[in-house]
Amino acid sequence: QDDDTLKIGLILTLSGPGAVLGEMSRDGFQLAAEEIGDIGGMKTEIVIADAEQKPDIAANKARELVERDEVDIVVGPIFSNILGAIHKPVTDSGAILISPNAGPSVYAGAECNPNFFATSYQNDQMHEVMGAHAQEEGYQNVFLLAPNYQAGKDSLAGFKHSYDGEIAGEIYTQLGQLDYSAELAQIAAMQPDAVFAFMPGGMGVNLVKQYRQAGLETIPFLSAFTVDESTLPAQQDAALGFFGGSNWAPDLDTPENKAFVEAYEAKFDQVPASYAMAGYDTAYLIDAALREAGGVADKDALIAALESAPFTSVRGDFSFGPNHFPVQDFYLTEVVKREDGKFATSVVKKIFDDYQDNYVADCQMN
Amino acid sequence: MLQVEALQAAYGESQVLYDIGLQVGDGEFVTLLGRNGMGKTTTVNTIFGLLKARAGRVVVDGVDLTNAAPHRIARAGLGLVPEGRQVFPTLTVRENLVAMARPGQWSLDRVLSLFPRLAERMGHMGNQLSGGEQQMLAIGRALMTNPRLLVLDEATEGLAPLIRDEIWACLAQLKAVGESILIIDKNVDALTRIADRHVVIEKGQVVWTGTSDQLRGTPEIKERFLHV
Amino acid sequence: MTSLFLLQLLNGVQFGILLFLIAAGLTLVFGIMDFVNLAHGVVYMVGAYLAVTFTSMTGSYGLGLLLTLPATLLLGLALELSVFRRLYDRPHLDQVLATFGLVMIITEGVEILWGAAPLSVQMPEMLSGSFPLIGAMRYPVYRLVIIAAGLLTALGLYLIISHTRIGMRLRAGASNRSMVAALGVDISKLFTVIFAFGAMLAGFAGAMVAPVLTVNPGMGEQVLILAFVVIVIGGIGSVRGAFAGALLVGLVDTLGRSFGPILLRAVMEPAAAGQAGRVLAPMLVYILMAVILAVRPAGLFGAKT
Amino acid sequence: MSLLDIRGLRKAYGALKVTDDLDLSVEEGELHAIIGPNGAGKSTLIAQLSGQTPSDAGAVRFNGAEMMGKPMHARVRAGMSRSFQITSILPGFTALENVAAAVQARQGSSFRFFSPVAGEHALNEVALEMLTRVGIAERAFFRAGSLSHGEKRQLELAIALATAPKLLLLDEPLAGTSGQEADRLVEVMRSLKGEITLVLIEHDMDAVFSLADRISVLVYGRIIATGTPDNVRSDPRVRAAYLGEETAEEGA
Amino acid sequence: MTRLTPTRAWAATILFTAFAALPLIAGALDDSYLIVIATRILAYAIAALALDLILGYGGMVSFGHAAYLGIGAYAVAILSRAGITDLGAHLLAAILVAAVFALITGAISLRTRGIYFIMITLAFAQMGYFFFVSLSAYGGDDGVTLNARSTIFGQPLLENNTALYYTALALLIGLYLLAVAITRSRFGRVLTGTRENPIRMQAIGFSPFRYQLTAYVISGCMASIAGVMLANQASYVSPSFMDWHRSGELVVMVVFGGIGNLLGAIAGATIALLLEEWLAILTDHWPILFGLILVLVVLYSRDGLSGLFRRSKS
Ligand SMILES: Nc1ncnc2c1ncn2[C@@H]1O[C@H](COP(=O)(O)OP(=O)(O)OP(=O)(O)O)[C@@H](O)[C@H]1O
Ligand SMILES: Nc1ncnc2c1ncn2[C@@H]1O[C@H](COP(=O)(O)OP(=O)(O)OP(=O)(O)O)[C@@H](O)[C@H]1O
Ligand SMILES: [Mg+2]
Ligand SMILES: [Mg+2]
Repeated sequence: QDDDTLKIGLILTLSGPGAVLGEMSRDGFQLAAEEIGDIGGMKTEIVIADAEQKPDIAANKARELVERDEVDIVVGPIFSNILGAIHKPVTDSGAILISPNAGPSVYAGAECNPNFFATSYQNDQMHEVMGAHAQEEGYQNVFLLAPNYQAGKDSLAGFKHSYDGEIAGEIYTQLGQLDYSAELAQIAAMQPDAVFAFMPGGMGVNLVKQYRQAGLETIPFLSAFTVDESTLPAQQDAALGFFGGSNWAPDLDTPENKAFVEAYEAKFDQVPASYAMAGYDTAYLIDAALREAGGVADKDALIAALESAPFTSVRGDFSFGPNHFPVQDFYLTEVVKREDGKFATSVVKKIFDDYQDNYVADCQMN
Repeated sequence: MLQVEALQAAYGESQVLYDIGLQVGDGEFVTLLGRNGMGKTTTVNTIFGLLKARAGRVVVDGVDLTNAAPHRIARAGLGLVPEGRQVFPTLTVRENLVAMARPGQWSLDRVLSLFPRLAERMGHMGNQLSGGEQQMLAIGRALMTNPRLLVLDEATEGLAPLIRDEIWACLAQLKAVGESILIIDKNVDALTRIADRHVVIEKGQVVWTGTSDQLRGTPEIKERFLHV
Repeated sequence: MTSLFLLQLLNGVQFGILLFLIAAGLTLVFGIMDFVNLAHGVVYMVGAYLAVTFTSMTGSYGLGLLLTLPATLLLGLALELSVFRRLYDRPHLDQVLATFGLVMIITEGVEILWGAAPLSVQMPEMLSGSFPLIGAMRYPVYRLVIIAAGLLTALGLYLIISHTRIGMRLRAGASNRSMVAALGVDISKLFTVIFAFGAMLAGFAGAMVAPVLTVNPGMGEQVLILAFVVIVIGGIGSVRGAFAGALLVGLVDTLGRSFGPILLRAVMEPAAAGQAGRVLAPMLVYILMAVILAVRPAGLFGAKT
Repeated sequence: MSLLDIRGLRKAYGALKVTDDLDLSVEEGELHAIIGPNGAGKSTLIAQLSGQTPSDAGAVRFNGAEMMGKPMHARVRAGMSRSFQITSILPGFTALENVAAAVQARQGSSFRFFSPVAGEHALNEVALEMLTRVGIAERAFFRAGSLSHGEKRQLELAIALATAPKLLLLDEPLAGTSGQEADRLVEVMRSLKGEITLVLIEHDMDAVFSLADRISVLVYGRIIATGTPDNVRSDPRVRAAYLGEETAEEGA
Repeated sequence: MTRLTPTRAWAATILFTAFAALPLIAGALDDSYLIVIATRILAYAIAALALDLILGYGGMVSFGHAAYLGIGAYAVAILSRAGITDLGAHLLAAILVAAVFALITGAISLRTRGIYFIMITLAFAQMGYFFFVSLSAYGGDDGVTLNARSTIFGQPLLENNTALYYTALALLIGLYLLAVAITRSRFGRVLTGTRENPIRMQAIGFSPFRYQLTAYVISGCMASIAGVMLANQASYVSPSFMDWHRSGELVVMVVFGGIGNLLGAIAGATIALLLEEWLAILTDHWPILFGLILVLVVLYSRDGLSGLFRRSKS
């Protein structure tokens, strides 16, 4: 393997219902890669693999990337269960794995790994933001809603982590549920101070539309991964005024962000979501770290360079904690209709400053 | 009415019909005789386009319908009472009768008066009938399409003697009003009484044809090819 | 509590009718014509996507819906002429394999044409209102429209299948095509037309749900199994059965979700009840199907064999 | 005591009483024919006796043991076998395999997983013998589904015979067989007389009258007459309900 | 019934020899990843073989066979976590649990036939799926990463990819021979007869239920072995192993290869997975090509790939 070419493997979900997230992440990464040119000053080859949202297939593709294509760095995936499947094969091979989205607690804590980085967040944090917000607003009574799977359970746990008030009700819906009238009826009957929902993808579209149609919009709708730029084109007006928690929004006021959002919108004719942002940031992080470490030959040096996060994130403040998860700011965002008629999330206020996840103490990096 | 010339047919690799030629004139009553497995049903299936002819011709009223779609052949005036009844199991008796009916002298009432038994079973599903009742239904169903040539393949199988006699009487009546009939049946004696002509096949070939009188007069034909 | 129960009952019925609407085309093709059509879901999806496109082209949902119908009819026709007509006489498993292939082709095609992002269609002003039901809960007018569409479809299908000669010929053809042909009916043409009609029903369902549900590349597959469950619970070959099956699934699912945990809490510890409820809820539909089939191996209205 | 003793047997489909409080005894070794109009309930009776159709009420004693409630396969194993009016074979098997399967059912366990069955000569020999007996030995290696209708009827009988029953219930074995084959099957049945007990349902009166020791006439689910062929033939009720004048004379 | 015709014996020999030689080829090409894919193929081939035994010979179309993959996989995960790492123990546990699950669900499912059987087996598999999704102790739907593969006599022999591959191959060949023997045995004849005409089988004195249930249990056990291999291959276990797509894919593999022809099932699994790999290299839109191939194979062959093979010979 030549020392002067850099091989990066992207493994993202590019087909099936979750494909839009993977595509945004890929587009963000590639946008940055084009802007940079030779990443880390090296001839760069990017191999893209579709994780298909099937963990065992993803595990094989990840092995294909590290064993056959011999990539130095793997970027991916979107979904936590896929990360579980590819984490071991990639890190065992000595390659570096950078997650632009999934950030499950195990890898932030007990099973943290020198070769693994997350540029996104630790999964619980987005929910904690909303919990803290609910707490700040003084809501006494919040109704919780999430799909019945691991990420759903984590999300409600995350919310409760920073919210001390009453829980009016806690419902786990089915994965891929179509009709939410039963849940909405319960909410209407209980009249909680607010609703917190974690409903990624199509489920969020269904819920938000039906929430609005049921006339419940007077009850504040707090959420994570439920109203963002990946679902807003489908939710449109129905989501106006709904709240989300995030580490970023397209109108976050940094010069780098402005440039990124403009370039992305120009190129892809859509408003980027945080997936695109994290893909974009990841490319710049890799670039900067490689330049500092002087290539990929010395993995330890590269890891050390990555740890110092020697780049300027579009998010502004950004550094890595000892567990290789970011320390960053989190915001309350709200869905707005921009002047050009497009829908986007917009920063309302900062909730956490330089916030670190709760698992870092469990991490014994060796 | 129907003219079949040098018909050949096969199931996959194995050829069954080698040389079948027969004619049924207007108002004529013809039988197709032969032992088990000699190709009688195959001949009927090939005439109806249910099996592809390898060679030969099937002509109905002067129109060449060899290998035409089965529904076209049926619409040319042929009605089939197939071997093994083949009533529609998921249709009621009434539905079996009316689903494919075409207008003509045979109406539902007339068929039911021929087979009163069916009238008692109108709401039954096809597969909830006794064997004989299914056979009646199959005959009734064919009559309801008001064919000009009725083809009966073992149509009296499993019918009680009394009913069988009624069928013979009915066929004789049909013939009287100018209907053509092609029949395969094992009751050769009864058939010689009402049929005009007989065609005997053996191993896919026509080996003898003649009138009822000729058949009665040549016991060796019966002995050799039919063994009755 | 009682009013909530009644409301949930209504929600269950409404969800059931929605399910029937989605399953209607499959009832025709799979239930009546006895063709295992896994591609039903993707045709439904194409219907939804076409409704989005036509609506944005014409600016009117009504027009979009009207255009979707002939378009999906044509799609059905194309599929029938190119693939399906050669599979009627084949074993069910061959049909499974071929339609599985079509699902892959069409799903990928939709992603190429429309992208992976979820889309949506604005429902017409006229139908977007809602009226108060109890408390702050309002009932959307459009839900009533869906209920009406589902009921009309059910009634229409039932009449066609059970009370017309077309229905009889279809049922006859499903069990013995060549006999139907030998009795003088052009069964191929009939199957072609009805198949296309079934595709149109699927497209209609897709277009109808587009304003309430997300339109994305996974939507077809999501409902496919449910549609089969509904038909099988009801008993294959029976429109009445499919309707009953749909209502039952809708009710059990909705009531189970909302009152199951309450019932469980009556018999066990709250924590355990919560846990059990979470395990059982997603299984409900399947438990329902397994129980029904264990007791009535041919579904609720199916012919016993 | 009779080999088969039926008391008060009933079966109704809705309001339709197909078997209506039926009593019947079949003596060991006799050939007992059951005739009657179409839809009288003959096949249903066989289905009830064989356990295919559950009965509503009644008792069926066979060879001293009560059969009611026993599943089909248990009755076959007890020695009561049947043929079907509407041909029921294993279409994908060869004719020989069809019969060999039946032989296998009564010889040794079928929970054997390892040794190839095709090589079990004992099974095949008996099977071939049965095929020869009914006259389709030359079709032994043809797929049963591809046999002609009449040949399938012959196979049907061979399969039933191969289960080596004490009592054989035959539902229109001659239907669909023509001339020569019918004669042959009649001979087979004649040769079985004395060997096993036979219950024969047939609409072929020539065969019935030449074979039967006793005949029962079943009409609307009830036996209206039982007796010797001559008695039955001359019974005016039977003529009216079933035979018709002509056939009755023909059979004479 | 299966007849081990000379051509079939040859085809089997060629196929298995090719499999046996694969690591050499991979070595020559310096492409160790080949072995990784091939191991996965072998695992699926075992599952497809198991399914064909009941589907092709017993006429029981199980749309829930992925459940047994899942059972096998979780046997590895759960035992490993408990400190039991022996392959034999994993296999034994998988087979026992699969047998119990098959016995219970099979006994209920066999009350139905045809499409109803398809759907009720699906129902049971989905229950299994959702059970594991709710099993937070084992990661719910996130699954569990295996830290090490199963051991043999306490030795981590399977950590070597080639060793794992040959283990899977040996299992496949063994199970294939077993399946061939079963289909040709007395039991196999009754099973096939039951598929052909259950009423007729009862009328000659067989109780179809007992034979079908036995076959169903055997098949479930075989499929659970595939699950054990798959877990080792992926070093990861999650409920997605048993989701209904997986069951559907197994049916597709068997039908694609040609049903009632055990070799066809193996070939079907192999070719389907290879096509997926290969087409994905050609284009991002590979599902279109793959779907097209499936449709064409159905339209032009009555018996899957085996049919095509036979036709090209004659
Ligand atoms: N579907 C089939 N596939 C292969 N061979 C067949 C098929 N059907 C019939 N045959 C063969 O074709 C020959 C003629 O069969 P056919 O049914 O025409 O006989 P038939 O004269 O009607 O006899 P029968 O009086 O028994 O009904 C027989 O040898 C039979 O085995
Ligand atoms: N599953 C069923 N449901 C309703 N009615 C049935 C069912 N099976 C049979 N019957 C009715 O029971 C009656 C007796 O039928 P069965 O088959 O016993 O008559 P059969 O005496 O054998 O007549 P055949 O001589 O015509 O064969 C028939 O009228 C039939 O319509
Ligand atoms: Mg014939
Ligand atoms: Mg009968």
